[in-house]
Amino acid sequence: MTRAMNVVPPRGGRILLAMLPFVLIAIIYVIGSAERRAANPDDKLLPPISEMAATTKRLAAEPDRRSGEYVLWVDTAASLRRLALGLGIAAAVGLAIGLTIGLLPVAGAGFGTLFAVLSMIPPMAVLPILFIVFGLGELSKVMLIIIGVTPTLIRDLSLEVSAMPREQLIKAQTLGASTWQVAIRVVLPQIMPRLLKCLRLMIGPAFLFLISAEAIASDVGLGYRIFLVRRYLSMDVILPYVVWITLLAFLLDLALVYIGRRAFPWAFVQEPR
Amino acid sequence: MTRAMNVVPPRGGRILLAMLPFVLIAIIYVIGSAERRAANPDDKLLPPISEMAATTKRLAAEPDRRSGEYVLWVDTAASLRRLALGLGIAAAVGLAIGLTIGLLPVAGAGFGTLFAVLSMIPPMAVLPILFIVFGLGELSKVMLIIIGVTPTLIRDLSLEVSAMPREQLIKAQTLGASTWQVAIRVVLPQIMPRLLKCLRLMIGPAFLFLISAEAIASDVGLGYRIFLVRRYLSMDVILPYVVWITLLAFLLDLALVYIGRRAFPWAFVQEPR
Amino acid sequence: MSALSFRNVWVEYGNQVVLERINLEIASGTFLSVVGPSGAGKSTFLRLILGQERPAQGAVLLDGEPFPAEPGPDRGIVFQRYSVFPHLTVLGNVLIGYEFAERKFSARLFGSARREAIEKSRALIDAVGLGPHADKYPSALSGGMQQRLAIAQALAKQPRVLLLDEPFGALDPGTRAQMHALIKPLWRDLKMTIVMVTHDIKEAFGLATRLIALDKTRRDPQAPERYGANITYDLDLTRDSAVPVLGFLRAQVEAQQ
Amino acid sequence: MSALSFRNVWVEYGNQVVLERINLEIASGTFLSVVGPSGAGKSTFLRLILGQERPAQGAVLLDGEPFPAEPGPDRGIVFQRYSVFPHLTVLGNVLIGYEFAERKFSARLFGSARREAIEKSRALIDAVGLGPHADKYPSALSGGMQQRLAIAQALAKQPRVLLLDEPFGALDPGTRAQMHALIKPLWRDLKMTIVMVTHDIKEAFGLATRLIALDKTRRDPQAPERYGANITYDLDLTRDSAVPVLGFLRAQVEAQQ
Amino acid sequence: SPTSPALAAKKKEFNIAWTIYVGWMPWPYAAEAGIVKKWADKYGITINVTQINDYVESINQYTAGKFDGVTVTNMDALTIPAAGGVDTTAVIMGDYSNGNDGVVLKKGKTLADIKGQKINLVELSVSHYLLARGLSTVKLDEKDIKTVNTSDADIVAAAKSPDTTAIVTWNPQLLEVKAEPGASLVFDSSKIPGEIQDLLVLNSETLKDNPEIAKALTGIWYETIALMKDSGEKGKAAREAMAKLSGTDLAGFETQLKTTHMYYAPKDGADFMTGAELPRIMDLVRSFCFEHNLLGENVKSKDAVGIQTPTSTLGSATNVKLRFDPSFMKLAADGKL
Ligand SMILES: Nc1ncnc2c1ncn2[C@@H]1O[C@H](COP(=O)(O)OP(=O)(O)OP(=O)(O)O)[C@@H](O)[C@H]1O
Ligand SMILES: Nc1ncnc2c1ncn2[C@@H]1O[C@H](COP(=O)(O)OP(=O)(O)OP(=O)(O)O)[C@@H](O)[C@H]1O
Ligand SMILES: [Mg+2]
Ligand SMILES: [Mg+2]
Repeated sequence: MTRAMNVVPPRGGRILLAMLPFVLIAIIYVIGSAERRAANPDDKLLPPISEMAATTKRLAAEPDRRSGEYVLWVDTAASLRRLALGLGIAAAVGLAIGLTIGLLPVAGAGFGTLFAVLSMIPPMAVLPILFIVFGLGELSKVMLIIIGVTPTLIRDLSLEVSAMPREQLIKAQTLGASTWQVAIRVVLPQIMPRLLKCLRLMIGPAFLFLISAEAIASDVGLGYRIFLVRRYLSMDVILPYVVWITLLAFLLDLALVYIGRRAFPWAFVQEPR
Repeated sequence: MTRAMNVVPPRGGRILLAMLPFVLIAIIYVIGSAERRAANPDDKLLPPISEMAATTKRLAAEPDRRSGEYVLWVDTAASLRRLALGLGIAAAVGLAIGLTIGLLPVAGAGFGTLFAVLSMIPPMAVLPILFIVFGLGELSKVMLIIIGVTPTLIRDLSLEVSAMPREQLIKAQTLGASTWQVAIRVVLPQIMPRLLKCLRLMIGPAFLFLISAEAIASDVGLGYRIFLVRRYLSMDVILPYVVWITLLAFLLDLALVYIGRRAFPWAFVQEPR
Repeated sequence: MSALSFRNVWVEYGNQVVLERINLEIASGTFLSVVGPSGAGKSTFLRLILGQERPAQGAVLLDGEPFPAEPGPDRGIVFQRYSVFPHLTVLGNVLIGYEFAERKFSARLFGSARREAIEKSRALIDAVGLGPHADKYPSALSGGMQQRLAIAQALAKQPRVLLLDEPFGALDPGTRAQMHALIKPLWRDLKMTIVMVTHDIKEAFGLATRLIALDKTRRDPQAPERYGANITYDLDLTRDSAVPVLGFLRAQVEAQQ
Repeated sequence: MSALSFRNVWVEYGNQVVLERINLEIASGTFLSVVGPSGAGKSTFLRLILGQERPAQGAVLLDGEPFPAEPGPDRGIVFQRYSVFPHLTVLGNVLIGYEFAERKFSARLFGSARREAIEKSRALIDAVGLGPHADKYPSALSGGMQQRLAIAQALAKQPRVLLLDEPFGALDPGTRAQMHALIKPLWRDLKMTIVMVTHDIKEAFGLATRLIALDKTRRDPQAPERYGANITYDLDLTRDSAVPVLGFLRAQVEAQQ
Repeated sequence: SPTSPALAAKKKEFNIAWTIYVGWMPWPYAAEAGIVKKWADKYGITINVTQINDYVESINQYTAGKFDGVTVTNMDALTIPAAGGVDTTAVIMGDYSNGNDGVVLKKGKTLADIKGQKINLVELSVSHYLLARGLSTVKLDEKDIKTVNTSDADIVAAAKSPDTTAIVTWNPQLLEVKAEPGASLVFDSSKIPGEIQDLLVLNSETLKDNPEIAKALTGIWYETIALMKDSGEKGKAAREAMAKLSGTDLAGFETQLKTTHMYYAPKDGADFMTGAELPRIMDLVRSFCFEHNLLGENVKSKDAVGIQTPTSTLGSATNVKLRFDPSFMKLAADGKL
């Protein structure tokens, strides 16, 4: 008999298998919702899917009664802009500092501990200081993402750099490379796939920080809407928004995988098992 | 001249270098605090260090007048218990599921997508549901940590398992190992160092989730105390608590490094450069 | 019994043909040497037998039966690149084979069973000359020492088919001779079928009972990937007749003169 | 000029002595072969010259000057384990040496400078027989092909000192002869000093002008780590006299007879 | 679901949630001082008084059925549980905000100056209601300003930010915000007395089946606030304990208490509930809620959710979900508990 670890499902079966747990979750939800509705016809906690669909349609396809805006799209645009800015800046900063710390022992000694410590500070707890320094506008929301995500990126990337085979760095030096050249031609391209992987892992936390920032002070955005309607437990808005955020995050994840495979084919040559 | 990448600071210099940025930050704080005090003698945002020291002493060394408890220690004990439980369970679950998904293609097809999607759900947005499902006691606080941390662990560990050299898995099979034996004797010990590394990266987020959970429903804990005094902007309590949390997290981090080096010497043989 | 048959086997990576139309019968108990230029597909040939690679066309049969398409304890392997378990000491690397066999669930031995297995392992480790290094982790071993460890590991299981991919390439002549002296009697006594890839012609002729050469028979300079390698020579070394000089060796023979 | 001197050099890992009391003068332009049993410290010896390892005692001198304690373009290396850049194609791996030299800041060549460098690189790639694979990434190459790439890479810089750690171990005799034919004239024309670790005695004698053997001279079976390796033989191969059979080769010579 | 108290008939154990607010601090004090246990024992039941830090979460949990009762304002009682189909009864009229909620401007001295400014507040909360009521007094509309939703926990820090010019919030945050240099309080809840009420509500179903829980709670409440009112040492100790529990000191707590109109006497609370003011106020509140979609996005009229006061019923009589029941306060007033 074939070992379990050697059983590879065929392509079609794989898709079916991937769908299965989602279908199960949907069924459990529908049952739970129906039960609560039976007990209280106005229940707001687990609205039936039909009601969520109606709400979603209203938010996405009908202009808001008061502002005339298409709420879902306005929120999405605002949040994605903040997210892209935050993640983009975090990636650039994380890459630069992580590479420096990982490659230069002096920088590692000087800043390694600093960033290890900084990455442990809960950003939410020092929000008041952030507000004063960065104001209450867009900047502070983007900054919260950056502050939340960058230290982890720095740590992970610098660990990755210092785990690179020494042979490669030595080989590069015997080919005449200076520190700068090693950094940009040997180390940088090799940690790019890792950066993408890190960014994939950081999409979740980044959304978390974004939503928290939007919950604290904002007038538009996905997190703003969720926390606004939480005031009257409108789960028929919250749940579709959560699904939408998850979908956006998942698509972003897929996009990063795709970019990785296109831009760094060498890193994926042996990957499929 | 030696290349920058080959300059290794001596042991003593390394410690000095590591201290430098912290000293700088302290100096900047003292100046900023003095400036704000000069402008507004009642300023609460950046209290002078002497004031924070006094508050810390009161919280840590004097019993609370009413309850007779030493507030700081009671908070710390409660929070650390939740954190240890949450991280411990997350590690166990993450390890088991991550290993299974990474090792078995069928499990990977069935649950890989599920956990990729689950890891994208912002836990804060579904907090009401979590509280309903898990109650408002200790369980829900521990659960928020577990829910926040586990999907990332699962993803990272399963990626790590599938990136293991195929040769090793094949070698094990030629030595007669079953899937189960490969899992416990070949894969598990080799991903343990990675698990520790992941846990180190997750200490920050775990504290974040803990603090958020404690801010919503609790009557003791580090996050609760910060939340309680936040309305009065008592930075003389908040800042020492933040420093204390950061210190705790950093010590936890050091402990994990130490455990890793003791328990998995083979993984660190080549590490020091 | 452990006879291998290749029936019209093709292996392709993407649009690159690596092996084409391989037809071969390997009798049980054969010591087969495989030679051929770098990149010809020798390692790929071994991976086929191992069950790590599936042919694009054709079939590989073990004793006339279709192959279990996964590696198993009946076929041992020493890979071209050192592949020992980094998390186990030298002793642990050899021991683990016994532990897999005897404890289905825990895969760990204790007490007297462990002592026995350790004894057997130590004997093997001493045989490959790693006695004084038994408690080191692979990362503290030199390249050749890792390779010897891999050999000890594979021999511990006494597999019916043993696959060796340049097993002695990283060894000095002295150690290499020791390894030859170790493997030859084992092969004879256990009636193993051994398939060994090597670049050392002396070794190929000295150890084996049969030798095949893999090489491309046709080349298209514009599209080198269109043609794969095939068996260009197949020599029975047990006959007492003179062995022909292999064509593709001429350059080397000339260079050494 | 590129003469190397070892003055009473010791290398230790923790409490294990690997090399002890190494005293050696290598004249500029020497082709030095280093042989010795597996684990003797041959790779360590090369790492010393490279500046990757510092001696616990003693000094290594280049042209009488204390050594720059870091690798540089004057000393090329081919490592025992394939070490090419995984993120560059075969062409890119060779090209990068030229790019480092000519563009300090961007380390990238464009236009005609690039075309020229590509031409030089392609010539080297063709010389090591990887012409048809110039656009592949290392992960799609066989072990021997990666090793040949590493050789081309090192040769591109025409270093004054070239360090080779079993460079031809993974190559078939035909390809190996090609590599010999490639390296010998380069060594002569460029007046390089070459230090080559090899297990192939024929190769060691055939290519080199001098041969040293590293081995332990004293052993303590209870504490094998207490004694390190030393130079046991030092042969000048340019003299036209008969070369003595090396003691530590006897086992191998016997085995092959 | 089986855990829903709506289905529970006779029960022995009750869960009440409270959040930190000056008008609700008697609850934790009563629990700590043993007053809760005393009254629970008297009625042969168990009462768990649980602190929830996040106010909205406490109401959500009550609405979801995790609690039998919760401390809440009249407006939130209408928009969250009542609009969510959970029939809810207010049994204790604790106090109304008499200056505890306020509008603070950093630029400008009168409410009319607010025009065109960006205002930080917890949207859709009583702050929002207060703002709307204030705007109507100076003939402004919500269109004339811009609101920025700001979490109550962070509003003090937000107020320190240079780009914040207008804040609406409640105590204790209001005290901190007011103290900012250059800040002026331009409107507060003392201008709309009685409109922002702090209640204790119970699930109507549970109440119907278990009236003794309301009796016990009413007993606890009036015993505790009697202590709180006491001007002697005992009262001071009680107030000090409450101050501590809410994270401030005695002086801070008493400042907040000054702007809270407590109904110390059960009769006053009952009278307010039975008075003619309440229907007028609740009509104002439900109009505001309807205009801001707080009754549900699909609700077509402010009459959808019925509100029953002792004197009249507002909106749908067939869908009454929020009730004001003074009977237990009357029992307390008559000393019949
Ligand atoms: N993962 C892969 N993807 C694409 N092509 C590959 C892959 N692995 C091997 N090849 C190609 O298959 C051919 C045969 O490789 P193989 O490793 O079998 O050669 P080999 O005969 O063992 O060579 P060597 O003696 O150098 O080890 C090579 O041309 C190589 O480029
Ligand atoms: N990182 C290390 N830590 C501890 N010991 C090491 C380390 N690297 C090498 N050694 C030890 O140093 C000795 C010499 O190793 P080296 O790699 O120089 O041998 P070698 O002569 O190149 O052998 P081979 O021919 O097998 O490549 C070995 O005994 C090895 O165990
Ligand atoms: Mg091969
Ligand atoms: Mg070596």
